[in-house]
Amino acid sequence: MIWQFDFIILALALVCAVASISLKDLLSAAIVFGAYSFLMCLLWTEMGAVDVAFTEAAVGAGVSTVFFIAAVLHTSRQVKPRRHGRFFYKVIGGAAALVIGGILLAASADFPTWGDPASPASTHVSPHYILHSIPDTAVPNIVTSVLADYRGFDTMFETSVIFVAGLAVLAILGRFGRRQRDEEPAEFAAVPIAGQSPIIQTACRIFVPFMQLFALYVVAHGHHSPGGGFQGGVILAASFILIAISYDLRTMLGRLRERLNMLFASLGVMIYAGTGALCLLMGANFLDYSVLHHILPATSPIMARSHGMLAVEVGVAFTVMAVMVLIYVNIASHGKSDKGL
Amino acid sequence: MIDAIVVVLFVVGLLSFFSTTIGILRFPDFYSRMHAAGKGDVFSSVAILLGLVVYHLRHPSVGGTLVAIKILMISLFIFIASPTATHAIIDAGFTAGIKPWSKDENRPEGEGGQ
Amino acid sequence: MAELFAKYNYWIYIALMMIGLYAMIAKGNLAKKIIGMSIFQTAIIVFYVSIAAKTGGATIPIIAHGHEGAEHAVRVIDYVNPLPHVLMLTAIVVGVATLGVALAIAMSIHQRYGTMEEEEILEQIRE
Amino acid sequence: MDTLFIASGVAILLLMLLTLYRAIVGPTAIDRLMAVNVIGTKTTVILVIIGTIFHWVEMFVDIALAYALLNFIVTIATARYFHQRKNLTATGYGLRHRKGGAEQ
Repeated sequence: MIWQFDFIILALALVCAVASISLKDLLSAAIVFGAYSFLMCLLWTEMGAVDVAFTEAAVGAGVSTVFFIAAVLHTSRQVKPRRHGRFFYKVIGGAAALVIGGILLAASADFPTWGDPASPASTHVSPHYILHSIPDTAVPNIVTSVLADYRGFDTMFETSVIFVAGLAVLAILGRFGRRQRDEEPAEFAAVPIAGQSPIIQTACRIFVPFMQLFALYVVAHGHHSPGGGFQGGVILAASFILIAISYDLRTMLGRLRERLNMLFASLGVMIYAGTGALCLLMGANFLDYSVLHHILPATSPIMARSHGMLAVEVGVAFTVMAVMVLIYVNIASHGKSDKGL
Repeated sequence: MIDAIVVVLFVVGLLSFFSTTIGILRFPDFYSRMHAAGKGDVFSSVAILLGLVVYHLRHPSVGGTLVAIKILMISLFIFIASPTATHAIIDAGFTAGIKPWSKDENRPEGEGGQ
Repeated sequence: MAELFAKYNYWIYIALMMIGLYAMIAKGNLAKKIIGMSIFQTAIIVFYVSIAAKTGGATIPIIAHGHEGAEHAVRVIDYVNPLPHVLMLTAIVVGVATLGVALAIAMSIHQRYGTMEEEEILEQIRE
Repeated sequence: MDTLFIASGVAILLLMLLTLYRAIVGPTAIDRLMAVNVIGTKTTVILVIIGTIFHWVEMFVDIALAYALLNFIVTIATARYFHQRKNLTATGYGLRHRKGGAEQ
C-alpha cells in the first residue's frame, strides 16, 4: 500500500470514468475505458492485490476493450444527440445517484479507517487462511489455496457461470442451422488473407508463441506466484484473439475450430466437477482433494491437495480460454464466424 | 557506483518521458505527435527498465538474476510491440485519411476531428 | 482532518459508483449503459480490495519462503487479507463474460431496430 | 533508493495525467489511442517499480510481462477497425451509418 500512488491513481481513474461516459464517440469511449482499466490494475497492485491486478491486466488489455471495439464495429459509433433531451431520466439518474451516494457517504463514517489491520473484515475468517495455507495445502499463494481449495465450491460455480455466459452469447448471436454445413475451416485457408500489414503479422508471429507459453506458465506456477487458471486462460484467449486480429478470423478458426472450442469449454467444467466427483467416489467430501493421495503416487494428503488444485486450475483455464474465444468470435463476426474485426 | 548508474538511467528515462509528453501535448498534428510518442515512449521505458535491471543485479543472486532476465524480456517485448503499435496507429490514421500538417498552413487544433 | 484523510479513498469509490449508476440510468445509448455498468462494477471491486489492505508493512498474500517449510512463524499482520482478493478475482472474469453477453444483446437489438438509442427503440416498439 | 522509486513513480503518474489530456480531448479517436498506448507502456514500467518498492519484485514482474505482451492488442484491433470503417469521425447513426460506410 503506497499512499502517494493511491491518491494520483484515484484522481486519474475519476477523470477517465467521467470522460468515458461523456464522450459522444463510442470508439473513443471504449479506448478511454481501456486506460481506466490500466489505472485500476495499478491501483490494485499498489494495494497488494497482485492476483486481482493480474486478472485485470489480462482482461483489460487483452479482452474486454477488444469486445467493445468489435461491438462498436457492428453497431453505430455515434451517440445520437437528442432533440428534446432526456431531462426526465437525467433527473431520476442524478437523484438516484445522489441519494445512494449520500447514504453511502453517511455510512462511510462507520467504516474502519483505510488499511486498519484490526478491521472486522481482516480479523474473522482470513487469519485462518493465512495461518493454515502452508500446513494444510503446501501452497504459498494464499489466494490460490482459498480459490481452489477452501472455497472450491464457489469457484466451481463461477466457472459454470462463465460457461453459461458463453452459451448465452452463442444463443443470442449464433446462427444455428443457418450456416452451410460444408463451410468448414479447411476451405478457409484457400481464401486470401485480407489482413493487416506484414509488419503486424510478423510481430504477431513473434508474440503468439511467447504468449501461449507464458499462459501455460501462469497456470502451472499459480501456486507460488500470482496467477492461476483465470489469468492463464484469459492470456491464452488473448493470444488467439491476436491471431484473429492480425491475420483473419478464418485463420484463427483454422487453428482452433469452433467445435473443438466448445469441447474445451465443456471439458473445463467437466474437469473441475470431475475432480470433485472423484473425491466423492474415493469416499471423501466433494472437492476434498486430500483423499486423492491414494491414487496419486508418492504423495501425502497435503501434497494431494496441492495437486488437486492444479487439476482444478487447468479446468478453469480451459473454460475461460474457450469462452473468451467464443464470445470474441461471435461478437466480432456478428455470429457468422466468417469474417470479423 | 551502482546506485549512481541507476539514478542516471532513471533521470534519463524520466526526462525523455517528459519530452514525450510535451511532444504529445504540443505538436500540431497527428503524425508529429505520433513521432514523439513512438520514439520517446520506447526509449524512456527501456531506460527506466534498464535502471531496474541494474538495481536488481547489485547483489549477485539466483533470484535477482532471474528477475533481471524477466525485466530484460519485458523491455525486449516493449521494444518489439511498441513500434508495431505505432505502425498500426499511423497506418490507421493514413487509411482514415488524416492529411499531414505542412509548413505553410496554420490549421486549428481540432482539425480532422469533431 | 485525520478522519478526512483516512477515508478519502472510500469517498472516491462512492463517486465512481455514482458515476456508473448515473450513466446506467440517464444515458440513452445502450453501449454507454454498459460502460456505466462496468464502472459500477469496478467501484465495488476496488472497495472490496481496499477493505483487504493493511497498513504497517503488510505484504502481498503470498507466504515468503513457502518452499522451505514453515519453520518461521507466519504472522497474520504481515499479509494483506486474501479473502476479498479471491472473491473479486472471479468477479472480474465473470464480469467480462457478462459484458460479452450484454454486448451481444445490444448487438442483436441493433440488428432488429437499427439503433442503440433507448428512446428510438421504445418508439419503434410502441408503433 | 526507495525514495527514488517512489518519486519517479509519482513523476511518471503525473506525466500520465498530462498524457491523459490528449486521451480525453482528442481531437480524433486515433489521438486518444496513441495516448492510451503510451499510458499502457508506462503502466508496465510502474508495475515493476511498485514491485521494487515492495522489495519482492519476483511476484510483480509476471504482471508487467503480461502487460508487455498484451498491450498492443487493443491498438491493432482499433487499427483494424479503421481498415474496415474508413471514416475518421463518428458520423451518421444506426443502419444508415452502415450503408453510408459501405459506399465510401
